[in-house]
Amino acid sequence: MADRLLRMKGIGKSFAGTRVLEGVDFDLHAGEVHILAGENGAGKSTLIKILAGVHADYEGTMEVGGQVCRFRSPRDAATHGISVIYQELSLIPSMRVSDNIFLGRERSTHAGWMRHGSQAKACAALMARLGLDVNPSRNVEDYPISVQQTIEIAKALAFDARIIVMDEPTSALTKPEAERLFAIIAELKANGCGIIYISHKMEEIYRIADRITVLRDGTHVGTATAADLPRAALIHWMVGRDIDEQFPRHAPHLGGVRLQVEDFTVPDPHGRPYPLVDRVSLRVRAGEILGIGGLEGSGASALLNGLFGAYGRILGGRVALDDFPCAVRSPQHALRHGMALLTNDRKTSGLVLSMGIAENITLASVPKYSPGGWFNHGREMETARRHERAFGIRAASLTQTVETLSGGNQQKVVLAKWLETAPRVLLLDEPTRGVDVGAKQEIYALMDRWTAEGIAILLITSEMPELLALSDRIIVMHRGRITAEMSREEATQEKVLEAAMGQRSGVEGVAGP
Amino acid sequence: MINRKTHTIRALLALPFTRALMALLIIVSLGMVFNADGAFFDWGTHRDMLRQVSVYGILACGMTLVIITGGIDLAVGSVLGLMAVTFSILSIRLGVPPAAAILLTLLLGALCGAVSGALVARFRMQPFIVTLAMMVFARGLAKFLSEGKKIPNYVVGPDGSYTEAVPFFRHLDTRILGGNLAVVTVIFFLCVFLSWLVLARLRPGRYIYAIGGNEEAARLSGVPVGWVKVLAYGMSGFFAAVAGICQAAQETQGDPEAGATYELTAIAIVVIGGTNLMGGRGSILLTLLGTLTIGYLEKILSINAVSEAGRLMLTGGIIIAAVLLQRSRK
Amino acid sequence: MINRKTHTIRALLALPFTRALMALLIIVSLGMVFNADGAFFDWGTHRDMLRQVSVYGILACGMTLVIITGGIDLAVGSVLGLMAVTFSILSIRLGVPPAAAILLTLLLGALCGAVSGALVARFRMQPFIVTLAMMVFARGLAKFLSEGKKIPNYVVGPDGSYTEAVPFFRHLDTRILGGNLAVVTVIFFLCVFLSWLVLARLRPGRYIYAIGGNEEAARLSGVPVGWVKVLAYGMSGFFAAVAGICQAAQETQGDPEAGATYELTAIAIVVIGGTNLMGGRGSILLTLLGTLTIGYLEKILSINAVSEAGRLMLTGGIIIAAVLLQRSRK
Amino acid sequence: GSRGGNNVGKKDVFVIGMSQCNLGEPWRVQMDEDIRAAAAEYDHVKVLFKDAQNDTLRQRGHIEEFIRQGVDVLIASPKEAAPLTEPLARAYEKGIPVIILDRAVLGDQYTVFIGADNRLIGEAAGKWLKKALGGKGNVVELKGLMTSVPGVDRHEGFRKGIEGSDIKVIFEADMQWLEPNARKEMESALARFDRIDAVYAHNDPGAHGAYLAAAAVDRQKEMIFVGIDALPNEGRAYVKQGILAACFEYPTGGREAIDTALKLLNGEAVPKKIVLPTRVYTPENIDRGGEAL
Ligand SMILES: Nc1ncnc2c1ncn2[C@@H]1O[C@H](COP(=O)(O)OP(=O)(O)OP(=O)(O)O)[C@@H](O)[C@H]1O
Ligand SMILES: Nc1ncnc2c1ncn2[C@@H]1O[C@H](COP(=O)(O)OP(=O)(O)OP(=O)(O)O)[C@@H](O)[C@H]1O
Ligand SMILES: [Mg+2]
Ligand SMILES: [Mg+2]
Repeated sequence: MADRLLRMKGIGKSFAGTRVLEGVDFDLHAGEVHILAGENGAGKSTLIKILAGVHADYEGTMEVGGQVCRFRSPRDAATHGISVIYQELSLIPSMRVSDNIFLGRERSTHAGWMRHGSQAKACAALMARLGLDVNPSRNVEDYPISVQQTIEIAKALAFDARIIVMDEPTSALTKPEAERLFAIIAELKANGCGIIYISHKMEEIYRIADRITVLRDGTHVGTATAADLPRAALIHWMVGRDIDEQFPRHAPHLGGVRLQVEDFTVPDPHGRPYPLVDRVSLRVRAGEILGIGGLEGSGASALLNGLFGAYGRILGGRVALDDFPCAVRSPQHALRHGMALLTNDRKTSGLVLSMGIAENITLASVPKYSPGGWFNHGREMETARRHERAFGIRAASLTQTVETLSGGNQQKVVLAKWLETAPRVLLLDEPTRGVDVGAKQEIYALMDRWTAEGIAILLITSEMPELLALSDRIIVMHRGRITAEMSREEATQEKVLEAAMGQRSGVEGVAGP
Repeated sequence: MINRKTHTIRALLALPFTRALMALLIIVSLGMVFNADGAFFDWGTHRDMLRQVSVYGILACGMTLVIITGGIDLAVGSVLGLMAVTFSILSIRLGVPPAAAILLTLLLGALCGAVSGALVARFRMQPFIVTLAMMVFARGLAKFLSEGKKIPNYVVGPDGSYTEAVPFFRHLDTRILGGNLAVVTVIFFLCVFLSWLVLARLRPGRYIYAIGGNEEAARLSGVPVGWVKVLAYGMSGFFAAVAGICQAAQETQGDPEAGATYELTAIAIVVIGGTNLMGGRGSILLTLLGTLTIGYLEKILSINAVSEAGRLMLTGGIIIAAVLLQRSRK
Repeated sequence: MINRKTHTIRALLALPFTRALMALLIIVSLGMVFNADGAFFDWGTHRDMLRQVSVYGILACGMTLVIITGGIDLAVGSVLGLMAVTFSILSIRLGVPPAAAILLTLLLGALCGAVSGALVARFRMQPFIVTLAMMVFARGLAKFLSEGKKIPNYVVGPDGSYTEAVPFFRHLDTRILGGNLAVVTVIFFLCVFLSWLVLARLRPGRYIYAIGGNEEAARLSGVPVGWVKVLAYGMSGFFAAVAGICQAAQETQGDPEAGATYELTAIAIVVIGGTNLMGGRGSILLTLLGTLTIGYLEKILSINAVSEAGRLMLTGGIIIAAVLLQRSRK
Repeated sequence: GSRGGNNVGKKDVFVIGMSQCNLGEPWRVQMDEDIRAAAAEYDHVKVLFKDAQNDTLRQRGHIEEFIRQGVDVLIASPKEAAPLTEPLARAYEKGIPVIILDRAVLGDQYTVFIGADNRLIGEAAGKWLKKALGGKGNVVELKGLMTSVPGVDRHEGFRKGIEGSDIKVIFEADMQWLEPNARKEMESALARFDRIDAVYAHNDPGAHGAYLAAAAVDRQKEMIFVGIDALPNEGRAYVKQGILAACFEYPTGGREAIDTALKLLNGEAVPKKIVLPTRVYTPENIDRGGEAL
């Protein structure tokens, strides 16, 4: 075919003796979105890193634009018109947005003299085209993760690439932001670009897919057009068995009020006069899942972090656990009161990547395994084995460092860690971020089981179906305040979105800032 | 089958421990080649090497703890000097009984370290600069207390005769097992054992690794980050005090200049062992191997009477070679 | 309105530059109080302070580049010594014309740095240990080349009289602007300017910040990480060579021991300025302020003839105080 | 304060500036001590001490400060000859009496030089050892820093002293003036050689370190130990304890410096160069206060 942009044939790759890819074929046409799907650890990211020149030692051949290529560096790949949005953010937090956008492709004179002004202008234009409210001369770290993710997307689009790879670009995006991305993708398609898209979100896949290729355990399972591959078949290809894909939420056995929060406030850490969380009040009952909806900057994450004492002593409001007032001072203190927080970024705040699986699982309950200070390694291993079985963690051994695990398995390790603390209140911030269908299903089942055991759960998720199906009750936040509260039955996607944009309904309003 | 075997050997070779051992073995075989007319094959040479390297090794134990938390302690050399002076003043000048003087000195050493740790933890200051300041300060204090002079272990009698003031100094600088092992070496091994207990068998060890691996994750998992840092630096100060007492005993005096630049040797030992300066990884066994490597390196250069210039150039080259062997995959 | 104003002032106070300036101002006001019978108000004092701190400042320029990449260069002091010796041998012993000797020395200095950089980049070795090895090696080489002796800038005539060998040494160690500014201070300012160009105005500067901020991300963005590291360490070696030539000129000799422990002062300058040792943040202006802070600190202690013990203790205390002011939010 | 003024005689307080190159060595601490003690005997003398921390340029800065401050007399124990010649000459030209202690500077732009001769002392040690060993034997030489002038002089003087005898230097190493290093190097020498007759160390702590090494393997009786400096609480104490067979005094000149400074202030004439006499201390003569060489 004349408009074949890319053809990869018989790609194989090993890391220090472990085979990660074996004989994978993949191709991409102009003007199509080609989905790359598969379980966590199937080798999707590895395949595109080969394409991007990150891994230069691989087997097999690669043709770009009909021409055989072998990239030695990301720069090499970029000059061949390949642009990548990596799964792990590849921005420099301490640098300006414009510097990030142009990193590696600076606008400068031949002598290397930087043209900062020109970069800032071009960056502002790009941001405007993508409808982003971002100041090119601010540092990337000044923006929340979701905005950073859109900056990363902007970075990939800043140059006229023919092949654009997106490795889970929406994992940190909220619904409207994702919609904006899909619009961009449509535009790119129309311009004749080819897009390789990796995602674990089924809705998304079927929304944009032209063709789908599935990898399992590093091998090529098959390629088909989206129309020829119904959802159930895709899942079967991915996990090798059928999965009953639904949200297993049993009728909740609601107990008494477990967590009561009144007028909870988290001030802005930089001293600006707009609090991140502004006088929020809520209650969660034992066995209940309270979903929190909201867009980027809604303050939902700050609410959970604040409740858990991650910002130190509570500065505004009252918190009661099982009717006992509880002035949390630190995560340590919160843990002692039976709270647990799964943060939304497992790599930076969830796991100690250099430690083993067992060590991570027991990290939040170390005192339990070291009575009198002496560590009981046997008991630790026993516990780890128990969780390995319960969560279906796939690993060579329990002493393996977690940095070598795939995303889904890492997430299960974090969940196991928090469950091991036997919490009364579980604060979950994006528990299924970057997790494959199979693992997601397992996590849903686990959440259901935990509520049956009487744990109260506060759940933040940007995946709307997840929020609607799992929550017994939903509150929606906007700029630090609750703008809506609805029961499971009342909730619809539209209602949640409306409230997330700031329209109030059914809640006592307080005058805006 | 064959494949599997090479694979196992490969995995073994990738272990930090194996690599550190290889570096040591290479140095030892250098010693066998350049044996200085057979002096290298004499047990006395090895015994002396062990004695000489013990003080560095003791410092390296504390340094290992601190480095695994992701920090660094540049003050150990100065604290060693300060504690050598303190111990000498206490026992020689003030006549405090040795046991009490030791206890007090160890406490004060731990306090010096804990102050660094507290500054690092409480104010989130960078360990490098905090301990650099402590290094300068402790040296100043040592000179202040000793008035810049050594505090020798003797008393001058009324008839002008010199007699040993505190026999304990001599007792510490002697040998056991039929003269085959210096007491300070035994103390070094005890320090290694103590560090091993803390790191591998006790609760704080787990916290030390967790903080070095990911401080934020550790904090959110309820690890008392501040206290653990105070503990790690405090232990580093404690070991520096142990080293200071050993140094004073071996020199038969408290020298306010003692220990200058020892911190660099201690760090080199830890790194040559294979413990990563980024924190979160490493072990005290690696440090033990690193201590022996540095000890043999110095000894071999010394028995061959290599010139100062040659010694420095060879040391630089060999450190690079040893670390090249060690370079981690990440 | 009032709120907005306090907010702006707060934001200003949170700027690293403002904090570094405050630290400097505090030191200067200390100087005004302890003015040593008015000596502090004499321009000569400030001129001499600037001259004395110039060599440290020049080293700190290179150190800033390396630290922003997330590394550290412990070798600068030794490379200074090696280059002081090299320059002296070239110009005094071998009679190479000053311009050519300078060029060669700068090249060799850059080469020393580049070797460290290459080891760090190519083998992913830890900068601390690579440059520690380079520090030991360069010192050894300096002693080897000079045979352990100073290379003085004079020739002894047949009548036993001393005559200057290379007048260039004297020219470099003189003053301009009516005797109000030392030439070495001008060279220091030029080095600051050069570093500023690289960091703030030229393409490699972006790469230096990017690598320090997130090396992996920089690599994925197509930054030639290896080359940039070689460049940063190479420039550090280059500046060490500049400092070595200045040092030789001021000492009127090439001393193989020159520059010992200067690396610690250079690092302290960079950190007191507010550049973070974690990399990715900082600027050369901060280093300029840090240089002045350290310069004034030393000068004030010196004109007040503070005793050695007191000087060390005060230095330690003041470093802590200055960095406390600086402590970044993250 | 007593700044400026040319008419020194009329002042009630004399300020003497003392620039010490380094206080890391006990000998130099002793020098400051001697100066302090001597100055304490005069009510109207005040000494400002500065320590250059072994840094030539810092010492130059001190001299500049003293000049600016207008001290009445400047005493300097320079780290280096060449680099400090110029700054000291400037003080001298400004009319400040300049007393150079211990290490010389180039030329003659100073008032007085006070110091002992390391080469002579080294030679004396060599000759003494030649006699003590009966003209032959195996000697270990533990050198001070060989980049420093005293180290080189004590080495070369010693070699001259033992010239023409059958004394062999079988092992030499640089111990950088430091006792722990001396002990290490001595241990290596002991491991290599079964018969060592004497140890010559460039300073007393070095000799003491060597003694400790030998004592640790019970070989201290096999050999004799000789050191240099003879500080009261080091070398002389070691001799007294029977550790050293001999130590050679390297006088600090601190007292002489103050005496000379007062003479200068009183307008008395002083010689341009004062070479300090040295003494040897042995167990036999130590109680008599040593013996002049
Ligand atoms: N640099 C590396 N070193 C060693 N192993 C690696 C490396 N990168 C990836 N792997 C391993 O290769 C396998 C495939 O990983 P990859 O990241 O390609 O999976 P993925 O399909 O992208 O998974 P996910 O959906 O979780 O992102 C995993 O088992 C992973 O542990
Ligand atoms: N006191 C504080 N100290 C440090 N950081 C803070 C503090 N308060 C808030 N933050 C940061 O601000 C963020 C607030 O995020 P917010 O609640 O607005 O996120 P969100 O709307 O849920 O978006 P996302 O899902 O992208 O995290 C937190 O993630 C936290 O990193
Ligand atoms: Mg992936
Ligand atoms: Mg969130």
